[in-house]
Amino acid sequence: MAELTTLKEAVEYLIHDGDTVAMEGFTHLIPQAAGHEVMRAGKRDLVAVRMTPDLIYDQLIGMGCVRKLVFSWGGNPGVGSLHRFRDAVENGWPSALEIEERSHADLANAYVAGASGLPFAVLRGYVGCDLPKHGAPIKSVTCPFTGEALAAVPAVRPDVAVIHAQHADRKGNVLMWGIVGVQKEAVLAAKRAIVTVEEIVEALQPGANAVVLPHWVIDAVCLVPGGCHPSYAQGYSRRDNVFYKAWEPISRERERFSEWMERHVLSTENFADYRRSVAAEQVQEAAGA
Amino acid sequence: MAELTTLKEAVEYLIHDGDTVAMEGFTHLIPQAAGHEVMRAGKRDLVAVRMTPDLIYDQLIGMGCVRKLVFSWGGNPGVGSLHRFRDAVENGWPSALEIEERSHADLANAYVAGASGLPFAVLRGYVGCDLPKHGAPIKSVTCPFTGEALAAVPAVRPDVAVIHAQHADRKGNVLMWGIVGVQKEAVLAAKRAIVTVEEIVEALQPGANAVVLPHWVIDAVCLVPGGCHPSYAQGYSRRDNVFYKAWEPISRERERFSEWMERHVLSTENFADYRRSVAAEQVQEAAGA
Amino acid sequence: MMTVAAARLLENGAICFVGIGLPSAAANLARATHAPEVVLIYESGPIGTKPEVLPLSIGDGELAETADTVVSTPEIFRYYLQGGRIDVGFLGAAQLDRFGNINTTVIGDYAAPRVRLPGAGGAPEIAACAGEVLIILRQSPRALVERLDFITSAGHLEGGDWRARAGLPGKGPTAVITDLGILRPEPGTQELVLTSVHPGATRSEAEAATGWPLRIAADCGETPAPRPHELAALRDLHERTARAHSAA
Amino acid sequence: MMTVAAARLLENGAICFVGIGLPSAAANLARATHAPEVVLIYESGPIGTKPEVLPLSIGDGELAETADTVVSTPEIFRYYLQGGRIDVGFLGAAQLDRFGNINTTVIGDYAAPRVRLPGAGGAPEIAACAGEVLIILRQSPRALVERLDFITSAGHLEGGDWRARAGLPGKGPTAVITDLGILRPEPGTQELVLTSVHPGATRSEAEAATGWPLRIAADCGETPAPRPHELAALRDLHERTARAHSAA
Repeated sequence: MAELTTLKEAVEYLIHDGDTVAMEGFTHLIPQAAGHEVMRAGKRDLVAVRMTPDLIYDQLIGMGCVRKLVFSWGGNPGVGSLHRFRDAVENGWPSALEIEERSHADLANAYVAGASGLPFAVLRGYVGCDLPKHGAPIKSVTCPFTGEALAAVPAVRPDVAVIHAQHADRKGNVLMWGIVGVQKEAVLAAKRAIVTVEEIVEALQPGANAVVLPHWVIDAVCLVPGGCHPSYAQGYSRRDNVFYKAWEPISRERERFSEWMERHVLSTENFADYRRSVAAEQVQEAAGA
Repeated sequence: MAELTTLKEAVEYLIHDGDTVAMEGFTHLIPQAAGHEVMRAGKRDLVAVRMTPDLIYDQLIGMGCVRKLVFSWGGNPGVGSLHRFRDAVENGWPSALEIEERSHADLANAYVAGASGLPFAVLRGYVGCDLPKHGAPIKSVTCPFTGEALAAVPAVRPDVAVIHAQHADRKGNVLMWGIVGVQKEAVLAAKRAIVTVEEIVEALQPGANAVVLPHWVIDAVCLVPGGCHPSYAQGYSRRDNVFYKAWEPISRERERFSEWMERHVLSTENFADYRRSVAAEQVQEAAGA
Repeated sequence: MMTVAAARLLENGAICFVGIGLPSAAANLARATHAPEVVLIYESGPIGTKPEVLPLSIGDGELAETADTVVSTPEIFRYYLQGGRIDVGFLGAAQLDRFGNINTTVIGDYAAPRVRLPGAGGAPEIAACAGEVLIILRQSPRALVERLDFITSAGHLEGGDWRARAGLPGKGPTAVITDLGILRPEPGTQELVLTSVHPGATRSEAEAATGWPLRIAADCGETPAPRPHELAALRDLHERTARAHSAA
Repeated sequence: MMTVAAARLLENGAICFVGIGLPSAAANLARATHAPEVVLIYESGPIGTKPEVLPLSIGDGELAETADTVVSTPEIFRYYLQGGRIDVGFLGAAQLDRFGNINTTVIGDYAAPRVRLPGAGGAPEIAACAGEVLIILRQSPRALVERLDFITSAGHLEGGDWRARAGLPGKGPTAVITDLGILRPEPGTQELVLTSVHPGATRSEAEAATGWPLRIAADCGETPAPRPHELAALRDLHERTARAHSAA
């Protein structure tokens, strides 16, 4: 049953060290503020599931919060590599990172299976692909009617799902629209759910391709306007492509990354504070340039 | 690729004797006009799939169009029995009717599997239930990860899906809202699709819980206002509960049923004509009473 | 009384998967009285629906118009029911046996039935997956039978720990509400025993209206009489419903 | 030339599942020129999207705002891709072998990679299920290799009738468009051979830029030069894109 609360409280009470956490959002509505709050709270040993790790998991990994990553596409979209992810995989910095690498179709189906209370999903996938040879937990199942062999993949059932949405009402019913990715499935597959939102509204007014999550499948709703930056919220903001590009040099070297995270994330109180901190630095740099 | 056409042409060219046909609509948006057109065209030996056969299949069965019925709940909702269905099952009139009886959860999953290009679906179902002993094609599958035994059911992959929706645009993109049932899955599971609509609009404007089916998954779009009567179209009409109750005495006896169908369905040109015919009789009866 | 007694068993805030007919009446009465926060879900897709009048069918427009959201039928069965999100499944039955197993398929032989009933619908999986199951039906020796002609939806099947051994997620039937009283599974055996008699009915009436030798629980009492506000709410609901459906 | 040549291979009206980057540029160029009715689908969920500018990410807002509809990611992969509704899958690649198999996972050893690439994304199942697959990449001996370090997405795997034997629904790669020319699988062996050389490039350049002994098709010709309207459309697209993304 959803409670309206601060993000700090939600993270403190609902995410525990060692939890399997799915922070979803397919390019759109990525719950970056919640990611920061996990770093501030110093959560450790997380099994982090996400189709596209993106900057949010690059940071979590670089800050040493993650023991194992389950993912299907690990890049900085339109820019290049996720350097903190690569440094962890290639050099074990800041700590060893176990990876379980799957495909988009697999993880999408695995969330569906999780939401459906099934232990596994069946798909036409992985034929000829090397991933099953390298730790992807893919098995085979035979259709009892046709004899066809199909891929079987384990369901994803996170302890906690974390998403960002446009609206919630005061009861905690949540509304999102635009590219909705696997967020509905992630929430319904999870034991607990945290949703940050752009706005609390009196009544939800679902429009085109809207997804409504009833308040009783959600544990915490937290008002965090712009909480998905540098990703975007349709109707509220645009994707900050400049920040995605800026992340490349910030994340490339360990020292600069750590300094940046320390200054802007760990030393700030919340996401609004963080964004002021980053903006102030940009002004400073512009003045210095 | 959707063509705007008459319902008569659509049925003639897209439904063939012996086809597996799924006419879906869960209480709402039942494609009754299309059902009548199939009877007028004298289609035979159909394998008719529908979760809730309702009046539409009671009529198709009574008119001898159906060889086999696949279903999960066969009643006149809120009223009682489907007499033509029962007469066919119990007495083989007007011809023997093979039945394949499943559960709602099964058929819903079976359509999902069909739409997903899978030969079967997995569900937690049928434990302790006698249906598998009586022709329901239920098998078991073991989760390769947990060892759990789950029910496996064959996908539904109709030759033709037939649905009714509120709107289409001129390209044949289709929009429906309200209770949307399994119609999306039925269309995407089928090789061909016919959609009757309340209205052709310039541009679709999807609202709450709208489903949009792109024009290229549909073969024929036919303008048939009120084509789901006695079911209803949210935003256009209300469920005609009086007609559902009136169906009870009409359908109870073979002779009265056959006369009624002959007079109102077979002797009329199209659905508008049919509705005028039924309305005229009601006026007559009211005058006589 | 049956509807009132059934309504009372639904807790405020419970997530309830509602069958059409008697269960729907009881669930909506609960919502109109002590359980305004109950979340009603119908298999046609409406979630958190708040109908002013009782629906005649499982997919009346009223259900969609007053819902928090409407999802597809597959989603209701997959994500909500099978996903373990339902606290209470509220079912009717044509026939019931002493272990709460339900028949809604056929009376007589399946291939040559004496009476062909509508069939399974959503019931087998509601009975399997809901956290617990409430069953509401009128009592008669033809309804509460020694042996079902057909098991559509499993209750406690053979009794005892059968459900746990079969790996079913939900607890199964926890109460059967009839026009004469309330039956509950006896801990251990899971056999339905009479635990409460409605005012005006007697234990022997209940026994006579049961097709198996009905046992009476040691602590069997009388169901508290309907209170004025319950009766008023039920009357209002039925009046609104009658008006709406005759106007259609 | 690479983008123009790739765009030309997309038929008007085709249902195309588009990868980000070069495939997206080519598909949108096709839409701006000879194929206004092409239906573009991105794995993030937009169907029939008509972006004015090229998206930087697979889920830019522009894609949702200009789409006929947006569905969930599971629905895209389950109902549309796996459901057999896609005519053409349009993919990029980091490494490619002679049978059109793709590596987008690692260069070097998986456990201790020399270069860690982003990984599979949607490609393995697009390569498996799309009616046919077009691949676009820049040619070099490090990109077109004798042996992949990792097979992410199967083309014709070991060649010959491997796909049919493996039961894959789609035809697999039918063309590889590079900056130097077009390679197509030779009927029978399914080995990629050079079937067209772009104006300004030569056969020997193409051979030198290929890590296996590239064979030249008997009927290998020259790719028709880009026409003015193609170049204009491509320039417009890139200009609009640059303006939009720098303004962000």
